[in-house]
Amino acid sequence: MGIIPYIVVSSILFICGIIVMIARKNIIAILLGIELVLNAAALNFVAFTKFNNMNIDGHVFALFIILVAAAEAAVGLAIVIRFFQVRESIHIDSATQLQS
Amino acid sequence: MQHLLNWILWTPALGIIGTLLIPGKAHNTIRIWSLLVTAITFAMTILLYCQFDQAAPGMQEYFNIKFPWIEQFHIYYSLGVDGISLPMVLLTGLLFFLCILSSWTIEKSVKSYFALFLMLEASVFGVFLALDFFLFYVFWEVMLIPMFFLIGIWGGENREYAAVKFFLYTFAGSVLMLVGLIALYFQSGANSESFNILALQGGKFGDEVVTLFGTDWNFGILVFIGMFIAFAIKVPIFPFHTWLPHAHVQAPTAVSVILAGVLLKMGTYGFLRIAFPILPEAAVYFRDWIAWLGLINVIYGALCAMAQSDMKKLIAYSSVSHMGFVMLGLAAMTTQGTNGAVLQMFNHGTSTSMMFLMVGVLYERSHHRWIVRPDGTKGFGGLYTKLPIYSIVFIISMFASMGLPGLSGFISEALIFLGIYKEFTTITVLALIGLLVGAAYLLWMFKRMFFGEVIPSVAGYHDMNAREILYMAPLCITVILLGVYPAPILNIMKESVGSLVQLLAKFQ
Amino acid sequence: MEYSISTILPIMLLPFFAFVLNAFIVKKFTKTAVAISCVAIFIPFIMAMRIFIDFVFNKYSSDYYIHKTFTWFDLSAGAQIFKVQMGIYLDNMSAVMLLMVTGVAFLIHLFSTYYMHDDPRYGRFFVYLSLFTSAMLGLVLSDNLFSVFIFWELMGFCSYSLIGFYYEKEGAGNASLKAFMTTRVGDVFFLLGIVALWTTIGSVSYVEIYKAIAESSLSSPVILFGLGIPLATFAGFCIFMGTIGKSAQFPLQVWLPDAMFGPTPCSALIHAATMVAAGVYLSLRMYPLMDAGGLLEFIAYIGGITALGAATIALVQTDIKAVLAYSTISQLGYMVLGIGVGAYSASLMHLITHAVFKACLFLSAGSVIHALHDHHTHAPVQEMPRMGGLRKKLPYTFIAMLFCTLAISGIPLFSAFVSKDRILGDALVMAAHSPIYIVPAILGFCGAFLTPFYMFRMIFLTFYGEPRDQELYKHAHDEHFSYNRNLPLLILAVFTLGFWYSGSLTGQGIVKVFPESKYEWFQVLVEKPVLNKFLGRTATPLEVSESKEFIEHSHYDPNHGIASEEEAHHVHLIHRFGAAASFLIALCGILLAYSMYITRKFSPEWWTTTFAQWTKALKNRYYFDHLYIDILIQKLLHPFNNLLAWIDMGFYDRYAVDGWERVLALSYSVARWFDNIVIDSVLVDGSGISVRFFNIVLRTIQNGKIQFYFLVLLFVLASYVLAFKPVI
Amino acid sequence: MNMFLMIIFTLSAFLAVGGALSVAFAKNLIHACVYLLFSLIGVAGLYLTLGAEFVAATQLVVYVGGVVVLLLFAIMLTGGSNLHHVTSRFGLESTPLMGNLRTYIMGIVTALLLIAVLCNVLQGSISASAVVESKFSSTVEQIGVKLVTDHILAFEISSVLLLGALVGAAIIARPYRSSETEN
Repeated sequence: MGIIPYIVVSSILFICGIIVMIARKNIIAILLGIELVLNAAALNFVAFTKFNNMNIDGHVFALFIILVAAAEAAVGLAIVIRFFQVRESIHIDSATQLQS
Repeated sequence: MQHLLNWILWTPALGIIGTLLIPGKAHNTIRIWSLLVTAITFAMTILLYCQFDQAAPGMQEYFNIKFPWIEQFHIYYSLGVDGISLPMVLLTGLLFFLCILSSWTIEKSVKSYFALFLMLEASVFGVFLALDFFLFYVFWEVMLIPMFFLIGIWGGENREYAAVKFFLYTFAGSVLMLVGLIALYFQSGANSESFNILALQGGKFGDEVVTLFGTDWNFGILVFIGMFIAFAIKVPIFPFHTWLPHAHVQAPTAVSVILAGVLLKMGTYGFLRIAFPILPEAAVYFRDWIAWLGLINVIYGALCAMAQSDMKKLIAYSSVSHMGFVMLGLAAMTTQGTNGAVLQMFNHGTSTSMMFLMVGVLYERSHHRWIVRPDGTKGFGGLYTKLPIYSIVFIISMFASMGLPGLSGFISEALIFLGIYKEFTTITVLALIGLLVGAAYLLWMFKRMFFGEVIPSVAGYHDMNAREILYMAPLCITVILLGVYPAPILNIMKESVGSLVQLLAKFQ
Repeated sequence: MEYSISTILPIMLLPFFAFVLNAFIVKKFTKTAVAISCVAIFIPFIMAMRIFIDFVFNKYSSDYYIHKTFTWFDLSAGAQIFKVQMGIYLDNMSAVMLLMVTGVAFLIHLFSTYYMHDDPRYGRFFVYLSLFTSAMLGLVLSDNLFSVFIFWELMGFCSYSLIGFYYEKEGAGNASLKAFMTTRVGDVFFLLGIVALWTTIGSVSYVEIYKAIAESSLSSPVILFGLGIPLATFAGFCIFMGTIGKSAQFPLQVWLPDAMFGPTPCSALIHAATMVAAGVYLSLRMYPLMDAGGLLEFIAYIGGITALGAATIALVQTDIKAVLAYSTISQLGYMVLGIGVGAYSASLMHLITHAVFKACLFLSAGSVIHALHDHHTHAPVQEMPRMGGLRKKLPYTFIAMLFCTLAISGIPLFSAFVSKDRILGDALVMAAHSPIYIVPAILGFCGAFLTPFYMFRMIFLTFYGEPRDQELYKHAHDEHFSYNRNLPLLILAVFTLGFWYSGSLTGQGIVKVFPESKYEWFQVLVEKPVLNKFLGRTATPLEVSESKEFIEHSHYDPNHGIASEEEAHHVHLIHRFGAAASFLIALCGILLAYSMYITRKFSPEWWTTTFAQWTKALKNRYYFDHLYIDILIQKLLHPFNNLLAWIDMGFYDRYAVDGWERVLALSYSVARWFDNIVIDSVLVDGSGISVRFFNIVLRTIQNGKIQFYFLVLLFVLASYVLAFKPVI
Repeated sequence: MNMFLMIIFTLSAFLAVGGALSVAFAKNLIHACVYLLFSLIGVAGLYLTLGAEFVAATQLVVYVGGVVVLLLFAIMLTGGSNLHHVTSRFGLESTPLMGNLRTYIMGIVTALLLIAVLCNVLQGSISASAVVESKFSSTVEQIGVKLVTDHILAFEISSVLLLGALVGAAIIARPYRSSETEN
């Protein structure tokens, strides 16, 4: 079994993430899409590590992606909550102003 | 000891930091601190005088300081002292010390006042000690900043006008000097000697020609005109003199003293240190003009002074008149004349400072300076009866200012006349009118203020207090000592002046 | 006696040290200060006496002199040599002057302890007196014009301070200002003369000047305003202008009468005996220069005009001190006339005799004034019309004043007959030689007629007749002999006798009482400087002991300077005639005064009404004050100054200097217009409009929707990848 | 080829792909979130098949245990998909929160475009890649060593990042002080 199945899976994850990011108007839903895209990227890292060279660096990158995703989720969701407090909405199109 | 000049220059600057560290409410601490700083500086100038080698004609090698500053443009931090700058340094040290004492009664933002004052002192020392033209220029410009604020914040009713006028007028002149110094820099090859005042000296630009607006000009003459205007504004020479009465009238007492006592000398010092030695051909070429302008200064200043009813304005015009004598002495280009001019610079510094300080003492009691008020009534009357000590000190300063023998002003004026008579006989004869009128306006002022019945507004004044006597006493002693025996100052300057005169004589 | 620095200089330095010391202690220790002042003038008097005896009677010849110098300061640097030398020059003339100055000054100090005793500023008066005495002695000892000038100005300062001594009075201020400024006019010329000589000769010591004249190296012309004037004329004129100012000669005589605002002893010392005479002393010293410059006629005319003019003004004065002031001016005029006609020793003699009798007159006037106090105002009275009959109240003063009046009138046996008449005689001789001198001689003789008249008018009005103000007379204090009031007067009065100065009754040696030449010491010892002896002489420095030089006493030769026997006879004849004429004229004057004020045969009122215009002119002092103050200063100088000051501040500064602001403002507005229209509207706003146009296009894209941006981003990325197929 | 691995791969791949597709097309946000959970678990399984057990464990702990719970909390705090604002502030009709046909068409078009791109890009790399077999061994130690040697800087920075995210999130999410005082 080669690398291709992994790439196909990660591509599907990626494209699903993109679809979510474009089709949804809910900010939290868009965050879900972003998580999907990040996962796709992490998967690719690990997969390429496995099949192209035996360096462990890919794993480390995957770890950092997870880490960054977690941080991003925390901050992003905090922003969403603040946004919701201010606008009483989590519609992406209502985020048109930097100032509250 | 070798770094004495550095210490003299930077002690006031360090004093500024000290002033800024003291809390602004602690007025007396700030005053005492400033007094201490200026006293130490003055003591160091005295030390410099004691260590000075009177027999050496040029710069005193022992004290020279030279470090590279901006090496790309061959600018050096280089200081030095010779017989022409030493009297000025002494004068600066003395006057700043006394002015701090006389500023004791300043109550308006004390901290910044004294900080600016110390900054002024540092920059003035810088001008008198700098041997690098660029450094000279920098200090010359830095000096404007504290002056601008000192006049503009602590001055009289019309202070902003006077401060802005002073600043713009002087600055306009400085720009011309800047052009001159850059021109000299490139004309001399933009090498490591091109900003060195000493290396530029000796008439190296006599035959250079520059093309400007399609015409050929003599380089030296062109640069000399620029520098002449720059220094003439500072002296001030007619017709660049009108900033002086404004600045003097509006400035607080101590600033007037510094302005008249030290800053005006920077102009004539500029002639002696820069314009004349670097461009001797042009100086000789223009000496008739300088002499006539000096004559106009003498007479015009004296006549205008006679018409003034404001004491400070009167003394301001008398400064114009007295600086005219200095210019006459410079134009003479003889041993007596130039020595007399340098001595007159020193003596005018002390005597006119006394006059301004005396006006300040009176102003603290009366809060006006009218000899005759605008409505025609007397501003003062019978002060002699009311303030006996004050009157005696006033008499000494007045007669010193008009050049009574036995007081310092006389010797310098006599030397100037001796120097100039052979060269410009007619001018000498006419300049004596200035001497005559010079006595007239001072004595007339004295008569109107001090004689006669005590007028009611004067009745409440008290005589000079201990602090006021303390800061007048050194000046009185200086004036009398130098009047009786001027050799202490003349001895230090004569060799340097002699070499300058010899240099100029080569081009006559 | 060896003369060195320690024996000569204390004469001048003792009063000076007294001045310095007193200036500090006078407030607390007034009595000590006064005592110090008096002692500090008495010791120099003793020393001067010694010098006088040595020089005049002992061993030195008539043209012996001591000249020692020291360097005050030195400006030599490299090749340029310039030294300012100060020094001492002592000869017979200095010795005589020294004695006179110290003597008179001591007596006046003594009198002042009486006169000023109740004054609140008793001590300060002595401080000024000490400084003045020191300056005057310094002037006499000076060896060069420069130090003469220094002391000259210092005396001017003392004079200024003492005239303004009663500074509560407005008039004192005016008078002191006037005195200082008027003399300053002369001083400025004097300084110019010094400068001219110094730059030519290289020194201004008397010896060097005499030497230069002897070598006749002063002929080089001074180029002034394009005119060439011989240096000797120019310098001589300038120095003589100094004399005119200081000695109150025409036309600068206006200050001296006003100077009487000062205390009377100071008038006696400064404005009668010493300072005003210093001008004459200077002219005598510079006589060879004036001679070389051909100024003698001019000097004679000035002297003659002053002598007569001042005497006429004195006729109408009612203030006792004013009469004396004008008489001083008149007598100074005689001295100057003496210089002009070449009566060198007579002029100096008149200076000395005048100093003695005029000091005495002033002190007597002070004694009179002090005795009279207005009952209501408590002010001292100086107006003669309120006096009269004081002879009985003030006997000693009367005697002293009478002696002096006789002396000044030129009565034989008294001093002025010897001195003044010698001047007049020489004037006649000169008039006989050249007609240009006729006018000065006539002026002199007219003055000689008026002098006894106005002096005796003063005596008669003051001491004779009935008291015109009975109340004043009643309150006048009787005079009791006191050492410090009457002794100085009487001593001075004794020295108004002629035999102290001359062995003969007249100056010309006509009636020889003491035929021996020794007693004609004045004429023997004081003579015009013999220039040739200065050729090749240099001064001995003070530190080195001088090489004494004894020249044989050149015995008095009445004919010296006159070539032939016949001419000498001629001169004698004229002298004899002059002496007789002046004696007669003086007698006439006295008689006229007697008949006008004692017997009242002629009424003074008749004269004043008949010559009303003249009287008015005299009372107004020939309108000189009017001319100087009202016209020259008030109408010309002040308006000119005000105009100048207005031009400076109101015009030049306002328009020419601050006008740059307007020029700049104009250029600003042009620049602003250019900026607004061209730059801003067209270029800037135009680009704005173009931006707005694109804005319409772009803002549809820039809709703020993040997903739209994301889409665009993806599309662009995708199309880029698809289009270019980047190599990975 | 290990059969066990094959099975795990197949299961995990289906889980991941199915979860992802469900996330993309679910109607309810809560559901979408739960589907995401499945998808992430699937990805963790894929990591296992690739021999990256530490990454897989982290995936489970951080994503499944942390992020998804966080998302669920956020959904609940904001009212989830229950809010249906049909008009925006400017009175314009706005798209429903979970999207409508138009948005999906746009999404799918984009997806197709991206598929094209991916195919284009991956052509070369897939064909070039060689299949390398490797032993299944523990990577924990290697990762640990790597993290504290080569990647020490990134490791430390990430720790700071986490702290910053923590504090930042707390601060941002905190209600206004002024509103507190008002309340």
